[in-house]
Parts: sequence; C-alpha cells; structure tokens
Amino acid sequence: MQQQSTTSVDLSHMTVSDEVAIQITKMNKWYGNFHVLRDIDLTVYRGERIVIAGPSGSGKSTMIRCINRLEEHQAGKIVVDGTELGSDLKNIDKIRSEVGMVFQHFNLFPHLTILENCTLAPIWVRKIPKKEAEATAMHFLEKVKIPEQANKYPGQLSGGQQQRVAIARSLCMKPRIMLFDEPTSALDPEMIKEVLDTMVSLAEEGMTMICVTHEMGFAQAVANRVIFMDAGQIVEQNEPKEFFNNPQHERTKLFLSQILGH
Amino acid sequence: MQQQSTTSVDLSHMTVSDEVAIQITKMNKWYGNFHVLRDIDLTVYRGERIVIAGPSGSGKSTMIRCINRLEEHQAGKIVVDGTELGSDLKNIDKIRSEVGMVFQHFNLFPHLTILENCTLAPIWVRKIPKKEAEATAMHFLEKVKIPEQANKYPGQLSGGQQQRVAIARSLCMKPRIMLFDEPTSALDPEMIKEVLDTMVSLAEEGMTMICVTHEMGFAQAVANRVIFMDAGQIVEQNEPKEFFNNPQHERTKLFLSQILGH
Amino acid sequence: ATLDDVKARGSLNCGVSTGLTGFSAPDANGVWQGFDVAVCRAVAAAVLGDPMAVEFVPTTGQTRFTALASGEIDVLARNTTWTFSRDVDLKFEFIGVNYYDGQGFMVPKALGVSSAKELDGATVCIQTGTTTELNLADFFRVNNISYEPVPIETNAEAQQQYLAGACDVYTTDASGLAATRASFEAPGDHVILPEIISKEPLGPLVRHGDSEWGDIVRWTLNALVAAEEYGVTSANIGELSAAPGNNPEINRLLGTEGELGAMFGLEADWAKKAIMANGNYGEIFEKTIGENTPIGLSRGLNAQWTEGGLLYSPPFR
Amino acid sequence: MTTMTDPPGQGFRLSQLIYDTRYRSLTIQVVAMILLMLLFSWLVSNTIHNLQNLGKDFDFGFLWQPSGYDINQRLIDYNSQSTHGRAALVGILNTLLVAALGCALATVLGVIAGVLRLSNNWLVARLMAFYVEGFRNVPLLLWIVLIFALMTEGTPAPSAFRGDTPSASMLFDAVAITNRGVYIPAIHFNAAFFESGLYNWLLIIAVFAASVFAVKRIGHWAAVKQEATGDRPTTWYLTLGVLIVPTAILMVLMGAYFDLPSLQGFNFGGGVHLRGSLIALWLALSLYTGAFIAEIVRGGILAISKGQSEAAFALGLRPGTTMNLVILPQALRVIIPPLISQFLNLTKNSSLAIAVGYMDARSTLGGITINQTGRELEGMLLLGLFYLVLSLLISGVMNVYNNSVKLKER
Amino acid sequence: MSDTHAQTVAFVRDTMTEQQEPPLSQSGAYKWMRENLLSTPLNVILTLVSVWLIYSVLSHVMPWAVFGIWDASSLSECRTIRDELYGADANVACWAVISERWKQLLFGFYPPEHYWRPVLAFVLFLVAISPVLFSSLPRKLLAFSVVAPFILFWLIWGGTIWGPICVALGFVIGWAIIRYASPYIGALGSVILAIVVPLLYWFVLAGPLDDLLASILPIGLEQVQSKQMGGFMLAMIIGISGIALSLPLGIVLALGRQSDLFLINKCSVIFIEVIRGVPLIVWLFTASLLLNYFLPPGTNFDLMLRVIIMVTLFSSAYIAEVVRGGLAALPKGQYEAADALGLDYWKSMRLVILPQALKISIPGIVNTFIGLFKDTTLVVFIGLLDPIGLSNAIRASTEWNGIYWELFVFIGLCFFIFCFSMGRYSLFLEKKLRREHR
Ligand SMILES: Nc1ncnc2c1ncn2[C@@H]1O[C@H](COP(=O)(O)OP(=O)(O)OP(=O)(O)O)[C@@H](O)[C@H]1O
Ligand SMILES: Nc1ncnc2c1ncn2[C@@H]1O[C@H](COP(=O)(O)OP(=O)(O)OP(=O)(O)O)[C@@H](O)[C@H]1O
Ligand SMILES: NC(=O)CC[C@H](N)C(=O)O
Ligand SMILES: [Mg+2]
Ligand SMILES: [Mg+2]
Repeated sequence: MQQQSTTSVDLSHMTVSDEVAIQITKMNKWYGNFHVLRDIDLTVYRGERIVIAGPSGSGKSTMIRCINRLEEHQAGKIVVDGTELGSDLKNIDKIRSEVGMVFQHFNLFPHLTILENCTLAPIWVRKIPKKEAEATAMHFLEKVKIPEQANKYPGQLSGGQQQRVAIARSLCMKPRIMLFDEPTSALDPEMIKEVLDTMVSLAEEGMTMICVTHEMGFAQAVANRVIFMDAGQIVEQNEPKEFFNNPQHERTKLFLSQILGH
Repeated sequence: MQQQSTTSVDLSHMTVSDEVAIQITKMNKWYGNFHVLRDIDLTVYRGERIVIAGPSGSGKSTMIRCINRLEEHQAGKIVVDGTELGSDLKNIDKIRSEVGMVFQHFNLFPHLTILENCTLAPIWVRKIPKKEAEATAMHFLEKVKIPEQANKYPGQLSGGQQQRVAIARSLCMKPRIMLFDEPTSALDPEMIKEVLDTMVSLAEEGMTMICVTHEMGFAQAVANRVIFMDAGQIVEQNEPKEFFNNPQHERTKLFLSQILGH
Repeated sequence: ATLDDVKARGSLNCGVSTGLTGFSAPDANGVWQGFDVAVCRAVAAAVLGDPMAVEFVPTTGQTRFTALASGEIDVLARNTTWTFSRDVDLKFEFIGVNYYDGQGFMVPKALGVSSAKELDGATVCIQTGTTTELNLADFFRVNNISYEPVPIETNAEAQQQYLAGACDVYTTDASGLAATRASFEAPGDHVILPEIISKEPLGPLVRHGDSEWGDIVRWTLNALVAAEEYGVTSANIGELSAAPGNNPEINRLLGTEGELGAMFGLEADWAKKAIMANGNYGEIFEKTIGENTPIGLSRGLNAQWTEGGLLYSPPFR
Repeated sequence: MTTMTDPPGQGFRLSQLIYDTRYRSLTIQVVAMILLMLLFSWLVSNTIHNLQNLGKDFDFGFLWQPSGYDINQRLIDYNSQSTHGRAALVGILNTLLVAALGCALATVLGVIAGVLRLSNNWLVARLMAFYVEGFRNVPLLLWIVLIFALMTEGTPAPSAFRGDTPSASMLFDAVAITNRGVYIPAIHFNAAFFESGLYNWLLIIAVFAASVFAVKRIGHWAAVKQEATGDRPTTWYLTLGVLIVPTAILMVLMGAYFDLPSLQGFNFGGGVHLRGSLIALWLALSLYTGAFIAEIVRGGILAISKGQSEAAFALGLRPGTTMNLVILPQALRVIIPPLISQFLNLTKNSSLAIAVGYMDARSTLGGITINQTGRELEGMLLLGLFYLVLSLLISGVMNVYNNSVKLKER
Repeated sequence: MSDTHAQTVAFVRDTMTEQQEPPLSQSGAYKWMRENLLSTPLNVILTLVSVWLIYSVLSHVMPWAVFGIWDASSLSECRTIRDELYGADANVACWAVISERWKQLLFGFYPPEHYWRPVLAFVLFLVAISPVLFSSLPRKLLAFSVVAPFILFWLIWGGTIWGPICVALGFVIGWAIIRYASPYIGALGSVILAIVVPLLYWFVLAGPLDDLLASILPIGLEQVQSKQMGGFMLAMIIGISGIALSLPLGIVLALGRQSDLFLINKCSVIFIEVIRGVPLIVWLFTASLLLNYFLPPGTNFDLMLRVIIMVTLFSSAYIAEVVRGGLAALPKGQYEAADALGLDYWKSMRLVILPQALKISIPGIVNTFIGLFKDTTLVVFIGLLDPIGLSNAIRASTEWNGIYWELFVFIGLCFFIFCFSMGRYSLFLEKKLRREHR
C-alpha cells in the first residue's frame, strides 16, 4: 500500500473538547439471525477524528450506518448530539441533518448538476433561500477545489472529483459530524490523494469525523483514535501511534501484519 | 515507472538487412476535418525493431493501424512488402495476412478456445489443413510458454496470458511484420514482464517489429530505432541510446522528462 | 383459366359461410353439409366427377368477396345476395339464384313486439359486410326510427349475442333466421316478424372475366333446377341415363344425346354426375332446409315456375 | 535493395468493381438496387396483371361515395348517407379513442402494480406478481374474448331491469351495468352558452386548462418564494380551489345537471353509453399492457441504485421528497422509452377490436368498406399507412424525449 | 490542549462476545408477519384488501372448479348431472368438454390414429433445440438440429420420405459447392453458384427426382393436409417455423441495418419499421386476401404456408432488432481483430461476430418467440383453427353450445404453462450471460 503524502500534516495543535458528540451504549444489531454488531460501546467527543479499521465483514459499515439510522439497531442506545435515535421520525430527521455521510460510491444524483446536488438538501431540508444555498455550495466547492465544475453533471467528472463533490454536498448541510465509509476505495491511486487531502483539510478545521478506511497512512496522520473491529465487536482502540506500533490484541496484530506487509 | 529486467538482453549481434519492409511516404490522414497524421515519412527495413513513443493523442495508434489498413489514409503512399496499400481488396487481404497485429486489449475471440483462436485465420485465410494449423499453433503457444492452456477459453486466462495468446495468434499467420499497439498497458505490473519477455524473444529471432509502447526499458533494450511522434508528425527518430541520452527536439526532451520523472 | 386450375388441382375451392345450419355447416364427422354446399358438390361432380373433391373455405360476410377476388376460392356459394354493385362494381358474375329470399327480423317472444316498426331504440345484431346491413340502415332511416347496430362477424356469434340478450333483434335473410332459430334450445320462444324489408336473391357467384367457368357453374345450377322440372331424381337417374329416352330435353341434359358437355370442355355425363351428387334441386331443398327438416322452410318463391314459383331453368339445347 | 513495384496502371479494370473498396460498395448497392427493382417491378406487374384480369383499377374514388352502413359508436357526426371516407374517419377516431383510454388505464394499472410488486407487503407483492405473470403469459386475444364473454354472459340484459320486481338494479340509481355495456350519468346543460354541445365542452375544457395553467403558476410562485425565503408556502388548498372552483362555477352558470340513464323502451336512455365492446377491448388492452408496464416500472425503480435513496436519506431528505426529487426523475428516464413502445404495442393491438365487433379503423376502412366496395388493395394500403404513420409519430416523440433527457456523460 | 481522550479511551477486549439469538421480536413468524404484512397502517389495509380479494375470488372459483363435472357428453348432460349431484342452482364447471375435446384442442382435426406423429415431432424438436438452448450439451447434437427440420416436416405432413430428402439435397449441393468449388472459382463465384444451382435444382430437378424415387421405393407416411391441423399444434408449427425461418432473414436485416452502404441500410430500416409499424393482424389479412394479387396469376398455395411466410417476415423484423442489439454489444475490438487477421467480411461475421452476437441474443429471441407464439392466436381471423378458433368451433356444436369458461381456462392454462416456462428460461439465460460477462 502506497504511503500517502499526508503523513506530513501536523494536527497536534488541534483540540478535542470534552463534549460528547456520539454516545453508543450496548448497541446490538441482527440481520435476520445473524448477529452483526455485538455490544458496541463507543463515545466520540466533539472534534475527534476516529478511524475504524477491521477485516471485511466485521461490521464497520453497519456500525456507522446505524449512527444516522440508515440501519436500525435492535438493542442498546445511540445518542447523537444529545438526541437519542429511536423510532421517532423527528429525531431521525434531526440527526440526519446534523450528520453528514460520504459513501464509497459517492452516490451523487446523476440528473442534477454539481451545484444542484449541493443545494438540494439545504433548500428542501434546511429551508434556506436558493441564493444563499448556492453561495454556501460554491464556498464548499471551492474548498474541495472544484468550483469550476459547478454546472457540470456528475457523469462528466472523474471519480476523485465526484468524491470531492460528495464531500462538499455533505458539508453544505453544515453537519457537526461527518461519517466516511471507505471514501477512497473506489478510486484510482492518483485520485485517492485528492480526496484524502480534502479530508485532511476538513480535519484541520476541527470537524468531528468517523472514517472507515484502509488508508493507514491517513489514519496515522490524522486520527486521534483508531478503532479496530472484528466479528461485530470493537476489539481494540487506541491512539494511532500506539495502535500501529504496539497492538495489544492478537487479532489486531494479525490484521496489521497483513495490511502493512504489502 | 518500473524498469524492466529486459535491459540485460544483448541484441547487438542481430543484423538489419537492406531490404525495405515498409515504406511510408508523405502519408496524411484526416478524421473529418481533423488532421491526425501529417506528412509521415518512414522506412522500415526488414529485421528492424522500431518503438514509437509520444504523448496521448499524437497519432501513434492511427499510424500503425494505417499500416494494415484498419484505418484508411487519404494521401501519400504506404508500401508493405512491395505491395502498395490502396483501395484494392486483394492487396489489403494480402498485406493483412503478412502483417500481424497485437492490440492493447488482446481482442481474443471469447467463444473459441485458445487453440481455435490460433488456428482460425490459418485455416480460413491461409487454407492450411487443420492438423497442420494445430501443430503450428502448438509450436507458437509453446514459444509463448502456455501450451498447457491450449484447450481453455480466453476468459479463463489471466491478462498476461491472454496477451501472450494474442501474440501467438498473430504469429500463427507467419507474418513477416508484427505491429504492437501498447500491448502491455492494459496489464498489471507482474504480467507486463511476461509479455515483454515474449516480445524480446521475438525480437531475438529477427522479426520486423513496430511497437507503440511507453515501456522505455523495453525500448532501450530491444529497439533499433525509437520514433517520437507529436501532433500527428514524426518529430524525432534516433537509435535508442542517443534518443534517451541526447534528445534533440524540445518536445522530446519535455516528454522524456515526464516519462522518466515518474 | 379457372377450369384448368381446378382440374390440375384435382379439387374445387368453394367459399361457404362459417356455419349456418342447413346451408353450410360441418357435420359431426367434419363433412360439410347443406343447401349451399350442395351447389359446390354438384359443380365438383360435374367438373371432376367426384362430389367430395371440394375444399371448403369458410368465409364471413366480410371476407367472402376478397377471397373470391383474390382467387383463393373458385366459386362462392354463401347465401350471397345478387346486387347491381356486387355484379358490376365488385366485378363478380352471379350465375343464377338458388334461393329467393328477403330480409327479416327475429325477436324474443317475451319482448312482445309484433312489427318491425315497433323497434324504435332497439339494439340490432347484424352481420357486417352484408346487404342486410345496408337494408337495415335504409329501413330505419326511411321509417325515421332509431336503432343501435351491434356489428357481428359470424352467424354463430350473432346467435350467442342474441341469446344472451346483448341485442333485442337479430336481422338477416329470412332463411338464415329460420336456420338460426332451428338450432335454438327453445325455438318457440322466438318469433320472426312478418315484415320482409328487402329482396334477397341468393346465388352462387364467380369472378368476372372467365365466362367459361361462369358457364359451367351456371349450367350446373340450371341442371339441378331443370332436373326437378323434368322429374329427373337421384332415384331414377341411373335408369334414365342408361339409354336415351323419349324426352330429348332429358337426353340432352344427361348427355345421352347431343354434345352439350363437350361444348364447355366437360364429359358428356357432367350433368348426370352433378345431379347424382345430391339429387335435383327439389331433393336438395327437402334434405337440407325443407319442411321436414328442423329448419322447416316451405318452397314458397322457390317452387318451380310450373308450380307458381320463380325457379325457371333456360332450356338445355 | 527494394522490390517496389510501380503503382498499378491507372486504367480501369473490370475486376476493380469487385475488388476495389472504392467501387465495391457502389457495385454492391447497384446490384442490390437492380435486384430490388426487379422484385418490385415483378410484384407490381403481377398486381397490374391480376387487377386487369379482374377488370379492376386502382382508384381511391370510393372514399367519396356514400357508405350506406351505420356505425354504432361515432365521435363525429355520421350516418349511413355519409361517405366511406367519413366512415374511415369515424373508425380512426374510435381506434384513437380506445388507444388513448387504454394507454391511460394501462399506465395507471402498470404503475400501481409495478410499485406494489416492490412493496414490502408479502401478500400484495405476490398478488401483483400473479397478475403480471398471468396477463403476460396468456394471449391478448384470449383476454379480450374472455372479458367480452364476461360482459355479455355475466351481466344482466336491460330487460332484467324492467318490471315491478326487476332481477337487476342500478348502482346508486345512476349506473347501469348491462350486457350491452355500462350506462353512466351524463352531464347536460339547460342554460348552455352555445347550441352545439361540442362548443360547451370546449369552453369547459378551456376554463379547466386555464385552471391547470394557474396551478402551474402557483407552483412557480411557490418555487420563487422558496428560492427567496427558503420556505415553501403551503399551496395544496389553493391549488385544489383554483383547480375546481372556476370550472364548477361555469358548470353551475350553464345549468349543468346529471342526466341519469333510465330504462326507456328496449334500452337505457339518457346518460352515456359505454358499449360492451369498448369496455371489453379497453379493459383487456389495459390489463394486458398494464402487466408489461408493471415490469417496466419495477425495472425502472430497481435500476435506481439503493445508494441514491440512501444518499438522500443521509442528507436528511424525507422519503416523499426523495421520491419526487431524486428517484422519480431518474426512474422516468429508464421507464419512459419502453413505456412508449408499450403504448405503441397497445395501439397496434387495438386492431383486435375485430374480436368484439368494436368499430375501429380496421372494421370500417379495413372491413365493411372494403367489403362493400371491393377495394381491398386500396383499403388495406390506407389502413397500413394509418398504423404506420401512427407508429412513426409515437416513436418520433419517443426519440425527441430520449434525446432531451439523456444523461450527460464524459 | 487536551489531546488526552485518546489515552483514556484506550481499550482492548479480553473476552469475545458470542453470537446471540436476536430478541424475540426480531425473529420468527411474528417478525415476519410484522415486517411483511403489517408494518404500517397502509400495509395493514393493503393486507386486508388482498385477503378479501383472494377470498372472494377463491370462494367463487374453487367450488366451481373443484366440484366440476368431468364425465358427460354434452352441456345438457352436464347440467342433468349437476342437478342430481348439487341441485339446480349450483354453479359448477363442466370439465367434460375438456375431457372430451382436449385432443382436438391440442391437435385440431389431425387424424387421431396419427397423433403419435406430432407428439414424436415435438419430442424430436426438443432434442434438436436443446443443444442450442443449453450450452452444456455435447456439440455433436447440433448435427441432428440441422437435419431435424426435414424430419419434422415429414413427420407432420407425411407423404413420401423422398420429398424432404430431395429438398435437403439442394442444401447439400449448395454447401458442397461452397466447400469444394471455391478454390477453383473464387469465393464470390462459388457463393453465387451455391445460390443458383440449388434453386435451379429445386425448380427443375427436385420434383421429378422425388416422383422417380417415390415410384421406385415408396416409403412414406400417410399425407395429412394443413387444413386438418389445428389447436396448439398449429400454434406450435406457426410459431416455431416462424422463428426458425425468420432467424436467417433477421440476421441479414440486422447486418443490413448496421451496414455503411446507404441503400442497403435504408432498405433494411424501412423494411423493419414498416413491418413493425403495422399490426400483425393487418399483415395476416394481407397474407390471406392480398398475397395473390402480388403473385403471378394462378399461383395458389396453402393458406398455412402463406401465414408462415407472413409471420416469418413479421418476426424477422423483430429478430433483426434483437440481433442488432447483440451485434452492438460486441466490443469493436472483435471486428478489428478479425480484420487484422485477414478474415474477410463474411468470414469474420460467420466465424467471429455472429457466433458471439447470437449467443447474446438468445434470450431476446426466446422472448420474441413467446410473443409470436401468443400472436398465433390471431390466425383465427383468417380462418385457421388455432385453439381459440377451435373453442369457437366446439361452442358452435349443438352439444357444447353455451360453454365458455372451461374452454378459456384450459386454453389459457396451456398458454400460461408454456409461455411462463419459456419466460423463466430466458430470464435464467439472461442472468447466466450477465454472470459470464463479468
Ligand atoms: N442487508 C444485509 N442482510 C444480511 N446481512 C448483511 C446485510 N448487510 C451486511 N450484512 C452482513 O453483515 C456483516 C457486516 O457487514 P458490513 O458491511 O458492515 O461489513 P464491513 O466491515 O463494512 O465490511 P467491508 O470492509 O467489506 O465493507 C457482513 O457479514 C455482511 O455479510
Ligand atoms: N475514429 C476517430 N474519429 C475522430 N477522431 C479520432 C478517431 N480515432 C482517434 N481520433 C483522434 O485522433 C487522434 C490520434 O489518436 P490516436 O489513437 O492515434 O492517438 P495515440 O497516439 O494512439 O494516443 P494514445 O496514447 O492515447 O493511444 C486523437 O486526437 C484522437 O482523438
Ligand atoms: N347474412 C349473410 O351472411 C348474408 C346476407 C346477405 N344475403 C348478403 O349477401 O349480404
Ligand atoms: Mg463496508
Ligand atoms: Mg493509442
């Protein structure tokens, strides 16, 4: 695995507050009879940048999808920004508009221009006037360095550009928390860098982020904490340096040896 | 760009005869109003191994496709093996059966086995008895080191193996000239080597070859001559050592700096 | 020419209706029987010597003329009314009349209607592409009453619609009405109204332009009629044709005297074979639609001219 | 040493016709042309010969002769004295009517069945699958005949409504379902503005169209307002009001009243008579085509990846908004082209009217007229042309639409 | 700065949690019901409506169908039996019409003592088609597929065995010319010869040869007229021969539509669009009424043959579109590779392009066949006895006058079984192709 140039960023000046952003307690989830998530306990503080790693099928995606209720959990409690996720539709709407999510396959809306992709939710969910929404959108498009593509359609952009639009689209909702589910794994190597750079700059601004990724370079450079999952459980968590240099659990050691052995 | 192990081959013992294999004079080609090839002059002697390089869109593919009339040229003259390429179908057929071509995407026939792929043209174009064609095919499959795959279908082979079959398929027509259009650029790094090795062994036998490629290691090791094209023109040609160490034209220098700078 | 085609083919293509009991319908064995069918058989017997050498092509009111014009059939014997425009404009040749008829109406008794004039607002089942369709339009327009036509392809369908009550009235040739009613479960529940609103001389027809073929069919029909007039029946025909008798007309008819058959390229005994096929006109009538059949039509206009009817065969001479 | 030969002599050789790419295509086309011409002239000469033999000519004059027959369902004035041309027109309008009704109902059925087939209600999904497979795998003709039989055999005759103790009765005293069709109330005016009913209806349609236009303006206004303030004003009551009130007022002004069907003489009088043939054909065509449309709709929705709705949800969009703004606009692109070709099929299939005696273009122009005039060649030609033009029109519309919604790709 | 949380939250799991059963509300029939039938109020309503619908249909249909009477010789007899068994107002089916007439519905008026012929023909047809449909079967079976049409024709229509053999001989001659004469007279010449010689042979020599052979060695089956065929057998014959014959024409049309040659391209497009723009029924009328206008005076051939010709033309337009899709799905590289190897147009089509394009097209062809098979019912309007035509005929007979549903149900069921299974097969094939393409 190529080490990205992101290693050079220094994020040590950034603070993590004591305020809890997400609190997950004893969360369990089943798919049919299959126990996907088992007794998940996780507290995320505001400003934290968490990387989740783990073998395929370990439930990483499922966990972060539970956080904005794309999946329903069956036992335990998830509290996001002080609001508990239950079957209450209002709460779900509230949480979803505060939690941004970036998918592996971008999931841009192909029938809308980049700008429309970015203004859709602010206009219809946040009820922001169009002008204003467009201004915000342009702001974030500049941030991800593609303002000139605003009037193109997603199909006309490269994969890396599309993923950056997807990030801008989430940001336009001014979320307090961002979830990333393997945002770079559908990309070519050159494009991975573009996207990781964008994410690093987000991190620099103190955004609370949870990121499922296999980019260990990114994890080392940006994360406050790395969480390792296996078989639906959190097996180990630690700050990156410790995690990589001194893994405790057998499972983690095995995993790291495979990942880094490449 | 990885340097291939092919650098170690010594081809200096090989002679290039005085006999002209391909003679291109003042050849021009347009796509609609777009002037793709401009006043191409090129003489290839029998036994020569020519590498064509150049930026994307410079007309490399178009030029070699003109040589076996996959594209029609509109002005100038192309004489292959003494036969002028014109609108006469007989000549075209003759030339095509003497000029083998290997494509970037192999273009094997997926509904035929490897052996059938190799015997199809000999049987139907050269009218060689099936037995004999199969013997020849096996001979060349051995040469590219995959005789054991003869009865498989292309879909069951790896990319490198497929490309080697494509080379064998061309060879089965006993062509006097081989054209390669970026034969390795659709392959994974490990497989590139397999294919380049096959090409080197071809070169060792004195086959006249024209090869579009970005594998500069291969060019340096095998070619008699490197031709650099830009904007539809031949900008510079020279023997490899001179070409790489002492490029004359500005455009070539720029190109080489990019290619080798990776 | 049609005659050569028929001979070469070895069978006669004859257009009949898709099924009208008594006139043309296949029996339980799939053999076509009926009044119209008998004409075809007689022609086949005259031309080919075999009354069974007929291919029957069922036609509807709509398809019959195209079938004939396009040559799919050689002769159309499908209770078709002889009209000016069919003869002249459609370029057909009616070779005679085998049944003098008129258009009538049938209604359920329960409706309590006794005259066609009382049918204002009624729904009328009518076969499309027939003269009856045109007559109906004229009749209601002239009498200034309204109606709702329900167009229908075949008699069977009409029967079904009528019985289901989808129309109040069924109108077609009176003979057709009688035949249809005869196949009802309870024929007595339906009446045929007294009005006959048109003349419907029904007869076989052939294409324009092949007069020889027209002659053959015409004189075959005439032979059947003449045979009845002269008392030639299927019972006595063997005897009569064995040797020339003393009635020269009969002799010429049966080919024991003169060269009539050869004149249009048939054997001398062509008429004998034609008559032998199903008997003379009277026999055919009695067997298929006569008073002793369920259809129970009386001869009426279709009696010999000698008996006050309209049947009148030109002389065989 | 070179073995270059001189370029071949410039003289033209015959073999170049076959072996020279420049002339080859020309040669092939000329040969094809000649063969085609030969075939055509053979067919035409046969036809001329055959027509001559029959003593017929090729002439469309019959279209201007009186037809002599009546047509039960006519959308324009027509009686037995009208011309064959007008009869053909009546038939064509009838074809268009049943095709339009069929397309509308088929779309409704298809969309409902398609969406329900995706429903997470197991029972409903199964039921819809049953409907779809049942109709798709049995010939349309059978369905037409079956539904027609259901109409004629399964419903009472008008006479059943008669008498003191009728064996059948009307629904709500307003709708009579009989084996001759369904009678529904009609709207009539006793203070109509125009003599002709047509103009009155045109007026009403115009007013209604104006309302629809106004509703669009309201939508636009709401959009502008939303752009400016972010809040979209609630407009549904306004929309509803604008849509209904003006038309309603106009109707009242014109003294609109319901003309209920009632038994008069042999049949029901008053009201609108939807003939059994129309209903059977309409229902069968709609149910049959609806089954195909259901599959198209289902496919269209499935073609929109789950990621699209997830992305919308993750942005906080509600399911309804997601449907309107994200899923439908994309699904429609997938759905509409095959949908239109289903419309095309339905229109062509309406020629099965022959099975139920519905007086469509085939029955008038291609049926009775041909039969009465003996102009089968001309009649069939016109009929074929009519269907062809209709098909080309519909597929032309489809192409325009396709081009206008094509997704922009790199 | 307090980057401390990372330390405080450091965590290593010591015991792994085992897989647990989901909570009760999350499993079993209860959950299934809740999720699949009653998840929302709307869903509850839908469920209730469906249950009501199913109940009301079944409560009418089931007793009617189940208590149906199977043994009677006419409708009135059926009614008497019903009156005895269930009383006069019971509504039960009279399946007797099926048990009496099912053979007719299947075979039309085909002589009953020869029923084995169509049955055997059908079985042989299945054998012949199987190597085309299932690629896992040995390729050798294809040889049988080639001769099968002649055998099937002979089995169904009967006559001397020499007729089909003489016709087949024509094809053999054509093939032999291409195979052995092309080295001497060139490809083009041999192709022209291979078309002209068999045609001459068929028109001039085949008839007398047939007669001669038949008189020397009269082997044969009793001849059966097309007229006597009806029912599903007719639908099969028209459908199968329509598709089989339209395949070559469809391929030619598809190639024509892809061609750069202006005239050929436009002709193909016009042909395809005209055929598809006009309803089949109009074409059938044309076949039965007008075809004779276009042919030399005096030509007169079997109505069934005319229908097959028309249906062939009709389906060839649809097949052409299917094949065109298959051709378009092939990457351009395949055409180029064939060119670069020196294969000429026809060889590259035959050896490289068409084998692949046709394989992709099979599901589409099967679907076209299903459509065509259903459309064969339209021949009832030109007087052929397809199943619906036969049902009309049965209803017209005095015994069964007034019977509807039983016949419709039977015919519908037969069609359904056939079309549904074909449809499933084509779906299976599509899925398989999609898998292979990855
Ligand atoms: N809808 C579903 N129904 C049933 N099982 C599912 C479903 N979605 C996921 N699973 C299963 O749940 C487990 C966890 O899936 P999840 O996608 O969360 O894994 P992951 O850690 O994200 O893996 P990857 O790295 O491959 O994305 C997997 O075993 C998967 O097969
Ligand atoms: N069929 C075509 N129609 C029009 N323009 C074409 C066509 N094929 C190629 N071109 C244009 O001709 C130019 C030369 O193309 P060519 O494929 O020969 O370039 P190349 O040197 O092989 O580039 P690459 O390294 O990307 O393969 C390009 O600008 C290309 O866009
Ligand atoms: N009803 C019929 O089938 C025939 C009607 C009438 N005799 C006609 O020739 O048009
Ligand atoms: Mg995942
Ligand atoms: Mg190239």
